[in-house]
Amino acid sequence: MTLSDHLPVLQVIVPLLAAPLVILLRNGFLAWLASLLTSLCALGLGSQLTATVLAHGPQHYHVGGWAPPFGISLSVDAFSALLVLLISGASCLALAGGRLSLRRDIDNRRAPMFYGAWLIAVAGLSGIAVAGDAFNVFVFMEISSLATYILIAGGRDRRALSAVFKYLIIGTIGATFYLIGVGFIYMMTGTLNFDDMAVRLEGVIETRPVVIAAGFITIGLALKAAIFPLHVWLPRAYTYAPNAVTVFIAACSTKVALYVLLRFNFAVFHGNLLGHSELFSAFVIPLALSGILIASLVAVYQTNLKKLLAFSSVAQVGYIALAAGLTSASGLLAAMLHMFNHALAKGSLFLCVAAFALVSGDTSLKRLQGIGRRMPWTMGAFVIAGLSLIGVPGTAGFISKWYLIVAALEFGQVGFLLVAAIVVSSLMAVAYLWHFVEGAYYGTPPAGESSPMEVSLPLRCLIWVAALSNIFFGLFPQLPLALARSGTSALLQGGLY
Amino acid sequence: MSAEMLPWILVLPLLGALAIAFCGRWPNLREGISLLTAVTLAVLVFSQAGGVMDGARPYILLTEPLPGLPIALSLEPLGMMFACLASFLWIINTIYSIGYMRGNREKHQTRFYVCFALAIAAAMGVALADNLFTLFLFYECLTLSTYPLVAHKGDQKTLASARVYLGLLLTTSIGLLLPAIIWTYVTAGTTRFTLGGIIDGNLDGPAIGLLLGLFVFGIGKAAVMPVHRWLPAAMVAPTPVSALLHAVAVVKAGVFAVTKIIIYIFGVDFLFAQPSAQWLQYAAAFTIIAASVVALYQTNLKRMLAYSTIAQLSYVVLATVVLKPLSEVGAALHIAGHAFGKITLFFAAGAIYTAAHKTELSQLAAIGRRMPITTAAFTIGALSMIGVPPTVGFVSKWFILAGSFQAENYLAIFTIIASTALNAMYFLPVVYFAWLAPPSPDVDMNHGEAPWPILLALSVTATLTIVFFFFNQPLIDLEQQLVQSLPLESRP
Amino acid sequence: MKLLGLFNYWVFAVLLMIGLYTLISKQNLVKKMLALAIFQSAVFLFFITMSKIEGGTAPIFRAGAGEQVFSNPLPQVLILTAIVVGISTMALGLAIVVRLYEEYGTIEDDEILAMDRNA
Amino acid sequence: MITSLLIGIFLLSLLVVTALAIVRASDLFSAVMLSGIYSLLMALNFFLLDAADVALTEAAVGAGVATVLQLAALRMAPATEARHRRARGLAVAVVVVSTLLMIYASFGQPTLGDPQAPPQQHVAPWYIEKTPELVDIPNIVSAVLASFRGYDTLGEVFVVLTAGIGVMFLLGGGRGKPFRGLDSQGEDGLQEHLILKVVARILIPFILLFGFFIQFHGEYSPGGGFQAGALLVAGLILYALIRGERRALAVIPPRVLLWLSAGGAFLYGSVGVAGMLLGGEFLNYSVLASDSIAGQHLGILVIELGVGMTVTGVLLSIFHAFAARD
Repeated sequence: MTLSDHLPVLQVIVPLLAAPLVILLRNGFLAWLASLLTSLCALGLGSQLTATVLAHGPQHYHVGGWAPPFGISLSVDAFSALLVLLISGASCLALAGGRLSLRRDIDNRRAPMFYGAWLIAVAGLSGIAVAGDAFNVFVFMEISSLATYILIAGGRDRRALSAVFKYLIIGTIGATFYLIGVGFIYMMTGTLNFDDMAVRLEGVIETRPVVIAAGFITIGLALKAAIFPLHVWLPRAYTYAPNAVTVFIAACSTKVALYVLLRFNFAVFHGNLLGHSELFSAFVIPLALSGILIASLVAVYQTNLKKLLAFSSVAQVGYIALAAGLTSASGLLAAMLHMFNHALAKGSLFLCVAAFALVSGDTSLKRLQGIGRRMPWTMGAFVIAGLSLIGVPGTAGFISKWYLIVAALEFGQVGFLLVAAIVVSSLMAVAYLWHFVEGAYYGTPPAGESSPMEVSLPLRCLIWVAALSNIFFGLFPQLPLALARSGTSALLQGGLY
Repeated sequence: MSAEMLPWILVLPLLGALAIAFCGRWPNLREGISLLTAVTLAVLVFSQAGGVMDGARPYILLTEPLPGLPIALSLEPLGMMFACLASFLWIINTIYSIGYMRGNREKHQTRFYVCFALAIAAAMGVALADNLFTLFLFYECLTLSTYPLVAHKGDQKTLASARVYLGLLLTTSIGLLLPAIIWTYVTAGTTRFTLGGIIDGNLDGPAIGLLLGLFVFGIGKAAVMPVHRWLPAAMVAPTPVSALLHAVAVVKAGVFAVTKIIIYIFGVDFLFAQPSAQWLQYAAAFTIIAASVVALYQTNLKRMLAYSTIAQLSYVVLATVVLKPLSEVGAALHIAGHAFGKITLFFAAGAIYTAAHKTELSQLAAIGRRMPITTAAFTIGALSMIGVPPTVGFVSKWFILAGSFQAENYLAIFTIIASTALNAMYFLPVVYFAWLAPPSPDVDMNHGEAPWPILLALSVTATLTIVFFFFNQPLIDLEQQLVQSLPLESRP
Repeated sequence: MKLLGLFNYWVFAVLLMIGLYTLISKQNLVKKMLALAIFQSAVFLFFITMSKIEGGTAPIFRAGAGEQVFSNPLPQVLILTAIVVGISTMALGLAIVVRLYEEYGTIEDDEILAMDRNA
Repeated sequence: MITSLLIGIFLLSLLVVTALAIVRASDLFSAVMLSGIYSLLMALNFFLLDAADVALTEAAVGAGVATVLQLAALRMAPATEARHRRARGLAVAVVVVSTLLMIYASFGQPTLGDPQAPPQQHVAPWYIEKTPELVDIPNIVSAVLASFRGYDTLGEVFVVLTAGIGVMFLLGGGRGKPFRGLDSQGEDGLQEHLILKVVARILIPFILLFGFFIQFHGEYSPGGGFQAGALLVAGLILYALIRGERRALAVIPPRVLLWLSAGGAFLYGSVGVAGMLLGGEFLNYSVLASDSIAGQHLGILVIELGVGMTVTGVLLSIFHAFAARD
């Protein structure tokens, strides 16, 4: 076997096996450097994997040499590749951009543990993205969840602890629900492999347990993905986590849960459960809609920038869920695109927030008054990424909103209503972002803090690269489009593995 | 003269903005760069005009982010005129700005010049847009880049107004214009500006009227009532901003877009035959009359000008929906003609503010004695608004009226005549007051004219307002192409 | 007889919901962790029930035992992993509880929430 | 047949009663003790259901490790639950409806022990049939765990490692106090209790020995790295209780525990990488030796060792981290 055959598993084990080595280091800087290099390596592997998938179609890997359904197989299609890119990219961005911020939050002695957990989180999330086995997804979900709890608990504010405890409880409930669902399917099919499941479910006559399984899996993953109203853990967890951690998890962690949700519902249930589309739509669309509207509204009234953006994330997850809830090819396309584009926008935004916090020490809107004049470069990048979040044309956010609207219009009578909701919530996004931007540019800075004070040049460059990528993918969206197209068709055709 | 030049029209002011940002520490250099950029841009734009007159329609595809929705630039007569207008007036406005900003010791001047250059770049993008999507893109850029200019002062009152400005423009564009574009795209499969329109055969009945409504009210910058509120709100901006942007670039981008959509998306003939589209002329007529009446009651000079602008913008809309070739030419001419007159008026208002710190109409008594040049320019601008020869305002009104007679559209004729009377009613007293009223004792009169850049700028525009009355043939020729290229049966 | 054969699944459902209810309604954090354990162990029972075969034995070959019927090894393997995951979550959760107590001086969720609100 | 079913039903009912008792107990110490009993009952049930490995693990983990951890946590926090008399109508409704739904769905499920159920038809028979031929160890559970689904087990080891990292990160001497014993007297442990001392002295070697037996005999009988680790830790914790924390640490310093934890996980991964380097897939043990069966044996031995190391290291670190807090 050549190295490129091993790409799917390397994506997981490179960060995974680097973690135990990192925790043995005694120096925070070295641990950070090792994590960054490992993440860059993962990003390189991810790009290679993406190229391979786009060129040669889905990749399969039989761990241990055992063929599925007996052994565990890894399956990477374009959708998985998209996720892998997001995860490794977000990790690189957050680590590279969050060096100073992390040094402030995590004391040097505990830093190796922290970075070890970081790498395990990267590996866990990637492991979910490439998995082809339902139970394996559970294992890696737990790895990534435990690691993420650690990362969030690193926040300096004591509220990080209460937030993470809530997240732990809800995350465990979610994962356990998922496991129950897998159990029910196993009971009716005898298999754990996604592809095998899809095939064998066709022959199942008694569908009551399967419906229950679909319910458990969907609710469990909706908990993890923070679909409204199951989002209660998210705002506080994002707010009180260390700033660099927020950059990382906001960009990719809920998306991985959504990924599994879509994988299960479309690759496994879609063709096999009578009326599954209607049920799924009926369940997801109302939740997604209310999430979009209510979370956006709540965001308008926030007084802490991180919390504001966290509620915006709940709304954005709503968009993705809404797109998926349309249960059409164009809807799935929009969902995948929005995963990518929202990760770009939110990653950049939270990176700017981390930079603000470095200067002002706090992320409350009050403390950030006038920050736009003190940090014009960072603020400029924030505005660009914010435009992408709103969905202004020319930015990446517009591309996915466009596809979402097109998909909604195809949905029939309700479509117009959905479009109206999307438009209204985009306007609310303007409102909540402007709530901050206006104060940042025109507010009076807190006493004694009016002199300009930008962050270091490399960090500024990184922030601008992140912000400009929002424009770049708004004008040249070929890469995410190709991935989403190929991912959609793979998901709907089934029989992928 | 090639299509490859088109992107440079956008890139040039962007580069200018960047250079200005970097030179913020050296005011002279910064303003030199501003001026240089403006001049270079104007040269670049005017160099394209000859080709367009000869019938060239350069086109360039920049990128195609979504299938069927390219970002592309092209030039046609209407856009050519708008680009020429905005780029030329930018030069004059830059000179004026230098005088105004220094004279009033405004803060954050670098931000001002940067955003100004960005706004011009966006306006150029609107002028050059080859399809609705591209138009929308630059339309939004224009809104966003002018927000910092409107909010320039940064106090609570200004911010509140700026919020109205931004809120109204973004809400209408995202809430109405974007859905209209999507609807167009979904029904017609394209959003490209095409002669004769792209709607014909894809949509009919009341839906046409609805779509038209989405477009007209979605383009909040055209300020058709009731989406006009942002314009008076925007008057909190420094006067150069009101002058160039809210008399020329931004508002004209609005009516320009409406005109372009009616001509190239709906198609004049198609729309003429649609009863469901008739409501628009009533809306425009109402806006003209109502805004004029409101202007009568204003006590603040700039606000009065703002309401006058609202009325004048609807002239363009009305002229367009008369849907006759002559009136389309008139609409195009009015875009230009009103620009010269209104920028002169704003320049004069700014000059008075700079020299005498007066903003209210009641304070203007006998100001003509202290500031004769300014007041003279103001008078010329006012006459152009009313449409008195020899000012350019007369020419455009003539064409609009001619078109209305052609269409036997008595509503339009009546509206134009009535509003001319109203215009006279609110402008002439101010002129009279400024020249002839006795100075009131409690008003400070210890001031002279404004700084020379201001005077220079307003003299130039006032002169042009008159010159254009005599030498308007090239412009008419250019816009005649609009008519000639219209389908035959609607020719006079 | 058939009904008795489903009894295990009913107990699974009841235990699961006892755990879930406690998680939602109890405020004490240690109690929540105990409830989480009950909640997860219900799932263990669910899987192990699936693995049982009538007349089977534990899936270990014994020399000279002749023809044997083995219960299903796969759910057992899965649950071995799940138990380990459960104890890991328990350890981490308890560590957080300890830190919470150090920071807030209480392990009642509502009291902590109240302190957060006032902060 | 019917007898075992009835015993099962009795035990399960007991389980429900215990669970309710845990929920109702307001004294947290008794709740913890009850949950230990709950785990033992659960283990008993597993044993009845032919799951010997799972029963052993549940007993070691649920009744052993978890109880120790809970007690350690309670040592630092109030041991009684505050009284809340708030009826949660919505929660009750949700819970009752879900229970009924699941019971309703259960009528579509195969009954207990049904040999025709899909799980007994599809993948599992292949494991039973092929294990002697492909892996050749008697314990099929070990074969599936270590080889057929070895990747999951790798994940499991990393879950344990992550928990260890987390506890060390959260409690890792944040206040920098010296380690002390579980009792309040400090470093001398429970030395003065003669009976305890004697019993422990006798017990500890046996526990450790049994742990090592399970570690290396897991392929033949129930057990393996995880259970072995748990048992070793139980022995060492007993030692720490008796001799005091500081002396226990002198036997195995924290840094060594860290190396043990990280090393075990890395060892496991290295076996997988070795498979890749020798031309197979990740975690393919067959290529480790010239003979594929021998390769499987070698691979399983090494990865079980890795599991044992990590579990021992992590559990001891966790215990020390908790004990160090005061």
